[in-house]
Amino acid sequence: MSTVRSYLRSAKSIVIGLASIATFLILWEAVTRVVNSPFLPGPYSVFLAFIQISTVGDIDGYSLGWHSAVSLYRVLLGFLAGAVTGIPLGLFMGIKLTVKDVATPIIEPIRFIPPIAWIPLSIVLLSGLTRFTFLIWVGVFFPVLLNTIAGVRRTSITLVNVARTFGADNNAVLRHIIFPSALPEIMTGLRVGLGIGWMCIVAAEMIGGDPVGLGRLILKYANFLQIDVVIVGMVTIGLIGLAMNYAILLLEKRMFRWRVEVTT
Amino acid sequence: MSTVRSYLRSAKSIVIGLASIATFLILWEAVTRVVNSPFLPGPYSVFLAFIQISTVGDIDGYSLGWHSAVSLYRVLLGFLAGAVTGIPLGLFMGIKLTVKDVATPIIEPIRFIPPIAWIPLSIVLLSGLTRFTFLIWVGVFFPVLLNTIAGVRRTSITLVNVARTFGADNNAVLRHIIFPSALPEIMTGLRVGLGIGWMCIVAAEMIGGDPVGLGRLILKYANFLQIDVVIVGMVTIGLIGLAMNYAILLLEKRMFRWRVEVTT
Amino acid sequence: MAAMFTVEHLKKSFETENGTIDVIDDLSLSLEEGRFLCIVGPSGCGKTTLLRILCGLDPPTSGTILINGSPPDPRKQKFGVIFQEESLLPWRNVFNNVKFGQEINKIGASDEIAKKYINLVGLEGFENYFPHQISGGMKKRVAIARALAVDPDIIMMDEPFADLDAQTRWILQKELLSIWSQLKKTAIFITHNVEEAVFLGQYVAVLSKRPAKLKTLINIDLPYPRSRLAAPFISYREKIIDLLREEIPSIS
Amino acid sequence: MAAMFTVEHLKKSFETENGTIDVIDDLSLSLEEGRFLCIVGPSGCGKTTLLRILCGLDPPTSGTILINGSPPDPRKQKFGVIFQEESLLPWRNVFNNVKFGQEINKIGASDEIAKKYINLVGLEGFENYFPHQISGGMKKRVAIARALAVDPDIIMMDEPFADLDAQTRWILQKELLSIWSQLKKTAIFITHNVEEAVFLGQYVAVLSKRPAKLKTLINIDLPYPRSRLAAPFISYREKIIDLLREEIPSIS
Amino acid sequence: YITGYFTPTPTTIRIGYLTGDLHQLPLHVAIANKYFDQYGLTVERYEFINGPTLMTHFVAGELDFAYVGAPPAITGRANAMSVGNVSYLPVVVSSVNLEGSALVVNPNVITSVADLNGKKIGTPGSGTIQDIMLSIYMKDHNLTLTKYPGSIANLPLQFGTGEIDGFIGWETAPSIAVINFSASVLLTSHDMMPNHQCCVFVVSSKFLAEHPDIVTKVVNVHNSAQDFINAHPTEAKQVAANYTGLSMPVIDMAFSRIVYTKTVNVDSIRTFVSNMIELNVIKTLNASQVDSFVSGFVDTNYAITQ
Ligand SMILES: Nc1ncnc2c1ncn2[C@@H]1O[C@H](COP(=O)(O)OP(=O)(O)OP(=O)(O)O)[C@@H](O)[C@H]1O
Ligand SMILES: Nc1ncnc2c1ncn2[C@@H]1O[C@H](COP(=O)(O)OP(=O)(O)OP(=O)(O)O)[C@@H](O)[C@H]1O
Ligand SMILES: [Mg+2]
Ligand SMILES: [Mg+2]
Repeated sequence: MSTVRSYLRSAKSIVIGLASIATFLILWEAVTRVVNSPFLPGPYSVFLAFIQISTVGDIDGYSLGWHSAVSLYRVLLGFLAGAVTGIPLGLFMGIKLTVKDVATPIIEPIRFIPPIAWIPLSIVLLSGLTRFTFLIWVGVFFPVLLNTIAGVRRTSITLVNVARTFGADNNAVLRHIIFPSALPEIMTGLRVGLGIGWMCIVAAEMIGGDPVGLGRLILKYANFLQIDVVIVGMVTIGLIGLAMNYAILLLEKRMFRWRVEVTT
Repeated sequence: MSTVRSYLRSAKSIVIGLASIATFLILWEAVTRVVNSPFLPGPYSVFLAFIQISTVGDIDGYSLGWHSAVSLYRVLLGFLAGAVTGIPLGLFMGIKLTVKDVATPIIEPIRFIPPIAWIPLSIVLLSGLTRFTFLIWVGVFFPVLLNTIAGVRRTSITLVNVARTFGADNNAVLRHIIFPSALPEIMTGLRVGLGIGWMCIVAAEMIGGDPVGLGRLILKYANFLQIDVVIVGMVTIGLIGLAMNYAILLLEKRMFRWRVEVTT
Repeated sequence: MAAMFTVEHLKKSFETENGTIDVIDDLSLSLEEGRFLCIVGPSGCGKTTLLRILCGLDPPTSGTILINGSPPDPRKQKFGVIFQEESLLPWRNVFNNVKFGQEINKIGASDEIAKKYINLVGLEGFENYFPHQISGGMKKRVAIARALAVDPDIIMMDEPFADLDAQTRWILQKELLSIWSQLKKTAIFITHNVEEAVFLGQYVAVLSKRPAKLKTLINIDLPYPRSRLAAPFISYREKIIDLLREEIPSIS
Repeated sequence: MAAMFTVEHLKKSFETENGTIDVIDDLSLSLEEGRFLCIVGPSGCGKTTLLRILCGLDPPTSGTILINGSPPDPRKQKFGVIFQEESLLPWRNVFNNVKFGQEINKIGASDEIAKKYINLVGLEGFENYFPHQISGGMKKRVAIARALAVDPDIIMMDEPFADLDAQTRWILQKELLSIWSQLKKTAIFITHNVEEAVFLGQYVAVLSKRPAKLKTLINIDLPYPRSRLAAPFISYREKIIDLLREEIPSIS
Repeated sequence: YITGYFTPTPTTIRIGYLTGDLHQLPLHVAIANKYFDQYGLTVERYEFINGPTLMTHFVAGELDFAYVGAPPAITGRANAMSVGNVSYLPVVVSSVNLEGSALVVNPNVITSVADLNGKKIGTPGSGTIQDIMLSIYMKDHNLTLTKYPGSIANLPLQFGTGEIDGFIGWETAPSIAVINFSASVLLTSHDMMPNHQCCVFVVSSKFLAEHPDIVTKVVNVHNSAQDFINAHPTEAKQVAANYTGLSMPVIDMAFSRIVYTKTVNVDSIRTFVSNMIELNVIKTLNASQVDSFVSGFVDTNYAITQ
C-alpha cells in the first residue's frame, strides 16, 4: 500500500477513534444524569479524581503512577510466565498426541477455576512476588495454550511435508514450519492472555501486602464506596492494557506483512 | 481412520488420562504431607468434604448439586451472551475496517478491566440475573471477539474471490466463506471464553443475594478458612468446565472432519 | 445471453515494498458476444491479473473495461470463473463444492445438475470426498464442474486443464467446445498450451512479456471440430510459438 | 552420490468415511543409480501417492521400497522434491524460500547458490517478493529452484512444469537434463505431458488407471539431446499416448 | 397511618447481612427462634460478601433492613446524600454489637505493645474499623509498624505462613489464628477503643417513612434476639456454630470478645465519622456537619442510645 494511502487511512482511523471515544463519554454523562446514583459518577468527577490520585496520591499516599508501575510489573511477570509456559506446551500438545493425552486431564479442569479461588492455596504454597505471578499466570496461560494448539492445527500439511523431504527432524519442522505458521494464533492468544492477565490483577492484589497496585486501589476505594476512584483505576488499567496491546499489534503488523487480509 | 484404530487410540488416551490424574493426586497428597498446613487439605479430606456438601449440604442447607446448577445457569447465560455478541461483532470488525475503527478505541480498554471492578457499576446499572450475565459476559466476550477477528484474518482470499465471481454479496461471502473458514478460531475463542466465563463466576457471585452458586460456596468457606470445601468448589467448577469443554470438542470433531491435522 | 467485452487502455500496476511493478500496460481489446478468446503469454506476464480485472475482482489502475456497456460485476453478469490456484472450499466435499456456485447464484441448487457436471468431469463415485482426499487433477476438475454448473453467461478460465493428462484434457476440451457452441457463451481461456489455444479459440491473444501488452490478436479461421494434425492447424500453432519465443528471454 | 530404487509389490489404500479406496496395487519397479525415470498415467491414478511413498512421507499399506537397500528417509538420503500443489512458505519471500531447503539440510545456506538458482528459473528481481505477490508459474519456479539448490542426490518432481508456458518449459527441461547429466543424480519425474516424458526420460513408466499398476515400462533408447521432431521420438510419443488412451475411460 | 393506607402493609421484608459474620448473630437467633413468624413477618435473606457491597445494594433500594458494619453504613449514607439521592438512606434503629475485634500476634516475636515497632501487621483492608483503630492506636502510642492490608479470609493464612507477625481483625479470624496457629491476643478492641460501635441494624429511610409499624415489629424482634443471646449464651453459641460451621472452641473464644447490646454508642459513631472525614474516606462531608449527620443517621425513636 502506498505510504500516502496508509497515512490517510491511519489519520482517518484516529479521527474515527476520537469520535467514538467522544460519543462514549457523552453517553456516559447522559446515563449518569438519568440514573443519578452515588455509585455512578460522571466523566467529570472521574477526571477530578484522576487528577487528585495522580498528583496528591491516594489515602495511603501512593500516587497513581506508582500503583500503575507496581501492577504493570506484576502483570508483565505473569504474562511472561504465561507465554513461556503456554507457547511451548501448546506446540507440543498440538503435535504430540501423547503429550496431549497426559496433559489434558490435568490442565483442562484447572483452567476453569477462578483466580480468586486460588488465593488461599497460593498463600500457603507460594510467597512474595511468585504469588502475584501465579495468579496472573492463571489468566494468561490458558488462552495462550489453547490458541497455540489451535494454531498448530492450522498448519498446512503440505508445508510440513516440504520440510520433511528436505530432511527436517521434528525439531526443525516445529521451528521452521509449525511455529511460524501458528504465529498468528499465538499472537492472538498472547493478546487475549494479556487481557485476562490484567483482569486477574484485582484477584492477585487481594492478597495482603503493601496497599499498592491498581487492583488494590480499586479494592480500597470500593470499600470506601468512592466509585469515582474505582473508575480511575479501571480506566488506568484500560489505558495501560491498550498501550500494551497496541505494542503487540505493531509487532504483529511487522511480522505478518506476508499475509493477504480479507476486507469487504 | 479405521474404527478399530480410533477405538484403540481413545482407549489409550483414557488410560493415559487416568494415569495422569492418579499421578496428580499422589503428588498432591505428597505436597500436603510435606507442607503440613491445616489449610492445605489432602485429596482424602477434600473427598470427605465433597461427600458432606453433596449429600448433607452446606451450612445454609444448599447442596452441591444446587450450587452447581445455579452457577451453571448463570455461566451459560453469560456464555451465550458472549457468543451472540462476540461472534458477529468479530466478523464485522474483521471485514469492515470502519467498524473496527469505531469499535476498537471503546472495546480495547474495556477488555483489560477486571470483572470485580465492574461490580459497583453493575449493581447500579443492572438488576437481577442480568448482573450475573454481564459479569460472565465480560470474561467470555473478549476471547470470542479476538479469536473471531483472528479467524477472519486467516480466510483465504482465493476462496473469497471464488464466491465473489459467483456473484456473492458481502453477506454471502460472510456466510459461505468467512464464517466457515474462521470457525476453528471461533471455536477456540468459545472454549477459551468458556474457561474465562467460569473464572468470572466468583466475581459475579460476589454480588449479593441468595448464598448459592459455586462462587458463593468458595467465598463463604474461604471466610471460614475451611479450605477443603473451597477445593470442593474449585474441583466442581473444574469438572463442570471439563464436561462443557468436552461437549464443544465433540462438536468440533464433527465439524472439522475436513481438516488434515499435523502430528509428529 | 452472452456478453460483449471492451477493454480500453487498460493499465495495472501493484505497489509493493520493493516499489511499483507495472503488470499490464495500455492493453486494448474487444470481443463480440459469444466468441471464444484464448490468451497466451509468457509465465508471469500478467494473464491472471488481466482475468481478475475482467471479472471485476481487481480495479484497473487506469483504463476501462466494459461488459455489455457496464463495468464488470459478478452480481449482475453471470460468470463461471476457474482460478489457476486451488480454489475448492476445504470444508465442503466434492458434491457440495460443485453446488456452491449454484447456492450463491440463487438459481436454486439442483442436485441433478451438480451430478451431471460431476459425471462430465469423470468424478462419479467421489462425491463425498473432501478436497484433501483427491488428486491435483481431480481438484481442477471439480472447479471446472462448479463453474459450468451455474450455467454462466461468461466463461473465464485460467489454465483449467494444466494439471490433467492429455487424454482427459482432450475430452474436456471437446466438452467445453460443445457447451460453448450450444449455448453461445462468451469464453475467455488462458492457457500455456499453444495447441490447446489453437484447438479452442476463435481468437488467440498473444501477450508480450511483463508488462503485458497485446502483441498480436490472431483470428483462427478454422471450422470446428478442428484436427490437430491438419496443416493449417500446425501452421497457426507454429506461428504463435514463434511469437512467444520472441517474448521469452532465454532465462539462465 | 546417486541412489538405486527397488519397489516390490507395493500396495497403498486409504481408509475414508466412504470406505477403503485402493490407490496402488502390487506395483513393482526398480531403477538403477543415476537413471532418469518419467511416470505418466491418468489423472487420479496414484502418481502423487506413489511419489509420497517413494520419498518416505507416507508408509505403504504393504510391499517394500528400498533406496540403496534401506527404506526411504529424507534425513539420510538427500531428496529434492517438488510437489504438485503450492508449497512455498507464505511467510518467506522468494529468496528465503529458495534458501529454506539449504537451511534445513544444514549444508550451510549459501546466498550465492540461492541466487544462482533464482536466476536459473528466471526470477531475478523478484527475490524480495512474497508468494502472494507472484504468479502461479513463478511460484512453481521458486519451488524448482528450492529443490535444486540443496544439490539433491535424488530428484523427485510432480508435474513441476505444468504451470509454465511452452518456452519456459523447454528451457527448464534442458536445464534439468544438464544438471542431471553432469551430476548423475537419480531422477523421478511425474508429468502429464507425454512429449516431455519422452524428451527427458531414460525410462517412461506408464501407469494404469486407479488402482495404479505398472502397465508398461518403456526404455527410451535415444541419445541426448533429443529432437522432438525426429521420427523415433514421435513414435515413442505415439506409443505412449496409445497406451494411455487404453487406460482413460471416456469420461462423460 | 395515611401512608399505610396507600401502600399495602408488606408482610415480607428483605434483610441483608454478611457471610459468616459472628457479629450478626441476632439475626440468626431471631430466625432460629422463629421470632419473625411470631410477628407475622416473612424474611427474605440476602447475603453479602462484605459491607460495602451490601451498602451498594441497599442504597439502590434492594434491601429494607441490613446488618452491617457502622463504617460502610456511614459511607453509604454520606455518598447517597451527596448526590441528593435520599430515598434509601440507611438509618440506625438498633445496635448489633460493640467491640468484637482483636490484635493477635506471634508470641515468639511480639510480647508487648512496644514490640509492635517495625513489625508487619495485617489489617482487613484500608478504611475498615480495624485499620482505622490500629492507625489511631499507633499514633497515640508513638509506634511505627508496617500495615499489611489484606482481606479477612486471608489474614490467618498469611499469619500461619509467617508472612505477617500479627494482624488485627474481627472475630472469628483472631480466634482461628489463636487456635490453629497458636497466636496470642495482644490487644482486644476493648483495649484499643472501649465500647466502640461495631455492627448496626439499619432500615432504609423510605421503608421507615412508609411502614413505621413494621419497623417497630422488626426492631422488637431484633431486640428480643439480643436479649436471648445475653440470657442464654449456650443456646446462642449453638446457633452460631450451626451457621458458621466453626468449631466450638473458636466460637467460645470469639464470643467472649463480642458485646451484644441493643444500645447504640452514638459517641463512638461520631468518632468514626470524624476520623473518616479526616482520613478522606468520606469526601462529601466536613467536620462541621458531623453532628447533624449523626443525628439523622441514628433514629432515637427506635434506637436506645447511651
Ligand atoms: N488422503 C486420501 N484419502 C483418500 N483418498 C485419497 C487420499 N489421497 C489420495 N487419495 C485418492 O488416491 C487416488 C490417487 O491420487 P493421486 O493424488 O496419487 O493421483 P495422481 O495420479 O497424482 O493424479 P493427478 O494427476 O490428478 O495429480 C485418487 O483417487 C484420490 O482420491
Ligand atoms: N499482489 C501483487 N503484488 C505485486 N505484484 C503482483 C501481485 N500480483 C501479481 N503481481 C505481479 O504481476 C505479474 C503478473 O502476474 P500474473 O499472475 O498476472 O502472471 P500470469 O501471466 O498469470 O503468470 P503465470 O502464467 O505464471 O500464471 C507478476 O510479475 C507478479 O509478480
Ligand atoms: Mg497466472
Ligand atoms: Mg498428482
